[in-house]
Amino acid sequence: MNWVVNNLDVIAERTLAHLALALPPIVLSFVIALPVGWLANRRRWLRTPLLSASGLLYAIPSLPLFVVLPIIIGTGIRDPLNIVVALTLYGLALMVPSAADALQAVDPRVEDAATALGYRPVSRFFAVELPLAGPTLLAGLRVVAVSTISLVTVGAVLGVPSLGLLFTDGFQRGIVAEVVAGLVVTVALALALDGLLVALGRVLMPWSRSPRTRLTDAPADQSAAAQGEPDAVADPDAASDAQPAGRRGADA
Amino acid sequence: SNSDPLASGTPAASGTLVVGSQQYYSNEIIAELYAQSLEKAGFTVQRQYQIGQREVYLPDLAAGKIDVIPEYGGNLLQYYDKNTTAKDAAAIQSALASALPQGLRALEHAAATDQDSYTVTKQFSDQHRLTSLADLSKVTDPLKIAANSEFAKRPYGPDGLKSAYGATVTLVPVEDSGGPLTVKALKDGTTQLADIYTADPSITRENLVVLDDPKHLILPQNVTPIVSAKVNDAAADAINKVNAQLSLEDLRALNSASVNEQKKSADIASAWLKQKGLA
Amino acid sequence: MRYLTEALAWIADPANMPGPDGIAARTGEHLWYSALGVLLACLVAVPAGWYVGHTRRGRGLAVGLSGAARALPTLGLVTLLGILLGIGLVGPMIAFVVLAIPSVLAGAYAGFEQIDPATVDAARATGMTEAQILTQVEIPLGLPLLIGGVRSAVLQVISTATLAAYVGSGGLGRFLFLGLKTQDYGQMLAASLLVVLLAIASELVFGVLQRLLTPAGVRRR
Amino acid sequence: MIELEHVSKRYPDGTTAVADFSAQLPPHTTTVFVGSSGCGKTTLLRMINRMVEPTSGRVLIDGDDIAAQDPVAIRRRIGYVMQNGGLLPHRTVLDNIATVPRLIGTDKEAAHARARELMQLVGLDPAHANRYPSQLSGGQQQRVGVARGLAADPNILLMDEPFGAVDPLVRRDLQNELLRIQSELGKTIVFVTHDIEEAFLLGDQIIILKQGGEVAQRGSSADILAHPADDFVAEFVGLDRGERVLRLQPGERGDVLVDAHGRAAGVLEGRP
Amino acid sequence: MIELEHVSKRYPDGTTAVADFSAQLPPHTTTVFVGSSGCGKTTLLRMINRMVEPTSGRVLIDGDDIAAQDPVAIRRRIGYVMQNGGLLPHRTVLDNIATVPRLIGTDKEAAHARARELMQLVGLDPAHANRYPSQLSGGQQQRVGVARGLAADPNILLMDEPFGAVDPLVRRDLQNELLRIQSELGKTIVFVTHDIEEAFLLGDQIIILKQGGEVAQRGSSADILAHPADDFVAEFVGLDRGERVLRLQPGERGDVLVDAHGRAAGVLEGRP
Ligand SMILES: Nc1ncnc2c1ncn2[C@@H]1O[C@H](COP(=O)(O)OP(=O)(O)OP(=O)(O)O)[C@@H](O)[C@H]1O
Ligand SMILES: Nc1ncnc2c1ncn2[C@@H]1O[C@H](COP(=O)(O)OP(=O)(O)OP(=O)(O)O)[C@@H](O)[C@H]1O
Ligand SMILES: [Mg+2]
Ligand SMILES: [Mg+2]
Repeated sequence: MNWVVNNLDVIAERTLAHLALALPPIVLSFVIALPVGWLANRRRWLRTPLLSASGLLYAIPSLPLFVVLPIIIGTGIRDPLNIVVALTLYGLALMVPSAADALQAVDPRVEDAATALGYRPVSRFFAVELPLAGPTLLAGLRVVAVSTISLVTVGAVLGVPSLGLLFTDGFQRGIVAEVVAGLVVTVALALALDGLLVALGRVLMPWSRSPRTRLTDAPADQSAAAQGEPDAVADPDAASDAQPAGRRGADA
Repeated sequence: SNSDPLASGTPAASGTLVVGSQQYYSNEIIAELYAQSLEKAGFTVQRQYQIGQREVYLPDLAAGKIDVIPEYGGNLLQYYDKNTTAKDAAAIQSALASALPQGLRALEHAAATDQDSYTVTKQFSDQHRLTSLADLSKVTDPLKIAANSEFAKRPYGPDGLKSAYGATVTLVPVEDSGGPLTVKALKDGTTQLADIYTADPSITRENLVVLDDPKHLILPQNVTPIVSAKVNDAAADAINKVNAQLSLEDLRALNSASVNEQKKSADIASAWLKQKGLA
Repeated sequence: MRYLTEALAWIADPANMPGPDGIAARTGEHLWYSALGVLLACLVAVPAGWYVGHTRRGRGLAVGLSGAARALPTLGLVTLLGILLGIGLVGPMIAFVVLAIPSVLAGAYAGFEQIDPATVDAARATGMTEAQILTQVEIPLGLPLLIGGVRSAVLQVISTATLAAYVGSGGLGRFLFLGLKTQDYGQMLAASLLVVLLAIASELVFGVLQRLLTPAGVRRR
Repeated sequence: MIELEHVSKRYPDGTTAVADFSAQLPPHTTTVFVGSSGCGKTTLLRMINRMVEPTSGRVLIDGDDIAAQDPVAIRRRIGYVMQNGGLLPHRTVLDNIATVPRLIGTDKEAAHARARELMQLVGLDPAHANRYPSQLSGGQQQRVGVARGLAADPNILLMDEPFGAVDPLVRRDLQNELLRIQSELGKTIVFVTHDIEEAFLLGDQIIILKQGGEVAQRGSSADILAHPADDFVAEFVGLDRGERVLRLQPGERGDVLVDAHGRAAGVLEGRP
Repeated sequence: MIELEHVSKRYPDGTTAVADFSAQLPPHTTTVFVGSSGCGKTTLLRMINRMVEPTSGRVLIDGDDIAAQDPVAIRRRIGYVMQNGGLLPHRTVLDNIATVPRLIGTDKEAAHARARELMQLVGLDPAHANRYPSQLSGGQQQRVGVARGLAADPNILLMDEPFGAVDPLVRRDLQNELLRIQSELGKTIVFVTHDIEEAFLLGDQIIILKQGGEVAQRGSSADILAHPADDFVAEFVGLDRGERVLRLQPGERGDVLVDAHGRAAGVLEGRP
């Protein structure tokens, strides 16, 4: 505990560096996944290869990726760009299937109605399909955000500053408080970002908080259980079936 | 971007010296000693600590993105020259001069070393009357050593030990470079030996015994600053002043302040410099 | 690309295959760690997920806990457990279990939640006891999603099981660390390739499994 | 005989679905609860097999208060048919129909034999026995639902908008089928619908409900049409806007009965 | 005037939804396509706004072949109302109604003003203007759908089972509302349903379809009831099983018209 009190400045500095590394991949994977997901739906034959490929990206252990990637893209190992590209790849692994599913799940009757009203394809995409895919896209983005925040720590092994340095340093010096602080702050950061995304979703998509449908009535022995749940946009996991959900932390 | 895949970062503004450190708290303290000493001498210093291992920072050093980094003579030499025959600190110092890539030079090494070792617990040492590697072959129990996995491939690893001292040990790889896991394995008796760096404060704290190496199997790892061409004589002088006073005991004390008292490298460094009259 | 050739050559080298340090043995260990981690996670998460799915109680808690677990960096967890528990398989195994729990848990309760409420309602109205509803309706109908959850847990654990080598256990991580520390990137890449191969294999196995365990009548296509 | 005595139901969220309802449902006849959405029909129906526990009041079957009985046992004794069949998607037609017999311990062979009998009774092609519900049309699924409700030969059959989701032609078929089955078996049927035409067709007794399960009128279809109790009923059955008030209109090609809107409703028997 | 000339539609998967269909839909009247599921009603309807391109044949509006016109422009000129409203769930009621005016460039304020007018026309509480569709009842959603279809003041309104998903009481309301609006506005309405009652109520011209868009009979409700073209039509409108063949039955409380099943269908005007 003492360590924490004496090193608040270090923690703050690491947290900022951590965010600086985490946010670009989160944004990038979202922005890239959208057109890719759209394409996967448009060109049926592309769907399976695209989705399985992104699934397999996920299976690459992160440490070797961090080391080998610079050889391919020509950056330095310690270059933030290297970390950003690697984390974007993992983000894509999660976000591409999520985007494809989200766009596919838009009620075809609504798309149909929009066409019948006289929307042209491009304006229909932006005015109707994209916003309607919003809640599912958000669910995917939340998983990406949480897993990216946690994955940034691996960069510490290569000396890229982040909260992960608290693990490596605390480990070498045997300071449990430092490692625990790293864990707690990382989780808190992830959850805070997640909360922020949820709030953003509420603001941008006010319609998505529609009343829940309920069972006509309650089974005798668990009456109130079915109703009155908090408006959880749903666990992101629950949305996708066989998707790797949320990769975390380091794996060497 | 850069054509050299292992280079990165942008060169610091001229007039500023970039001091780097390995991802190793002890190395960071030494770097901080240099940094404060340089600042005292009037230089502007930019600190880039905790930069991974050699494969990460040496390219940066060569590219001029780092100007000063504390290194360890033996291992550094082996990084550039796997087949080196240099055995003692002086030989290493002179071999380094030619082995280092253009633009880099090694300043005068310190007396302090921080090198691999075959270390045992006091109890084990007493029990088997062990003080030197030469005594190891007398121990009949099977011997295991906790060390990083690359220990297997080092000249002073199990194979080297076998040929120099005739003792057989098997490696239990623990990837924390002699850190708490390795120490714990040793104390728990999971292994009988451990490769713990000689400046590690746990040696004193846990009352461990570092086995002597009469045949110089293990390359000495004297603290050796590696600097770029931007380091002029005045700067080199400031660094040399630190190195001249840095003994093994000093280094252990510095490390102990970090590990046992959980002090920050900057505070540890300034206290030591003051104590040595360098502040 | 030079490293890739080196990696393939390393894998193909018959000398690297046999023995306790060989590819075969390390791959076996790797699989064993992964299987054990996911199995232990299932023992905890499946009943918990089924409980949440059946009673619709504690969903908020389950979502929150798995969110937090998902945010927990494995590197940090392994180092912490290392300091506390020392070397050996126990520390990393706990980390693998924590890693696997969120997916399995979500698979278990989402499997129940996606069942048409009318189906469960009808089962209850025809006179099934709660236990019968669970075993005859919810578990079989929830199975495909559960397997999906286990599938993604396995994928994650396989890629993370390399960490076992960090604290003195075996698995493909041994090649990875040795390659890293000795600048033998060919070997390191080879180890990664083997991990990816294992992941592909598990994907194939689970693809088939998911197909087999999806009750006839609710299969798509 | 089913008796509902001053039953009420307030759901945990505060909705009062049924305020104070009493009725006697005579055996071997069909009673239809009819009313618009949310008036409490389903709530009332489900009180009879204890899928809903009344907040107050009692439900008696053959004079016994069911609150004292094991709900599972009651449900096995009472057939239940719901919209979309509520079939188990992972079981074949045969297994779906055999559900209750299997639950009460009938051996598999006997249960299947019984299921086959019932398939015939409800007019299902025996070739469909091993299909899954998803491989059937909506109408066929409903037949399976009815067969399942009848499988354990219950005295009472509860039907909650069983034909609500099928298209009108098929719906008419199913209604006629039900009339035929009922004339054969003489069960005590409680039927819920919001379609007054369906209620008139199937109900021996019709109970028209307002919100909160309030009874607007009860009686046979003729009673209700001839003497609607109030404006609500008149509107509900379509008398208010003249839809039921027909007059003979001579047409080019013959006389037809038209309503107040001039819309043709039928022809009078005995006329061309 | 809308003319369909020998249109046919074969979908890419080989289904022939419509084989060879011709009809003239006179202006300012309501034409209803009625028939059971899958007979091609929707396909025919959607040919009129080029949501479906006929495989062969032509569709003319006011004498011009629409195949030569920009489909988007056509759709903006023709109102379209579908089941469940087809509302955009992420837009408020007002924005939903204002969709087409906004698409054709009306400024926001004017479009909203127009939308408010229409809310009144279709009987929507102005307080609901800023609600989202999911916050409305099914019946209210349909009203929004109708208002949206009318927003750009089109001459033609296509309605595809617009009232198929609402409960009977509400449905009857909506039907009457539509009759009222039509008497005010006199649009050319093409209406699709599979409910023959609804067809009789709303249609000036009724076209009864068999599978493949084959015309079984066309004419007014009275024509069809008095002289069903064949057994299919007789069955479809319910004449075969005596549901439309009524006789007077003296009851305790007065005479009612009953059908062949003895089910009450109405009372004869002028009698008690
Ligand atoms: N489990 C529940 N919790 C809270 N309110 C409920 C529950 N089930 C039903 N209700 C409410 O109770 C009232 C009556 O519901 P019920 O389902 O009995 O109506 P219904 O007549 O069957 O309607 P419908 O024709 O739509 O099926 C409605 O207002 C409904 O919203
Ligand atoms: N896009 C399509 N591709 C292939 N077949 C189609 C398509 N749309 C409709 N069909 C088929 O064409 C036939 C007519 O369909 P259509 O939707 O016009 O019928 P409908 O009369 O509107 O039916 P419903 O009452 O069910 O709406 C059906 O057999 C249907 O399955
Ligand atoms: Mg109901
Ligand atoms: Mg249709």
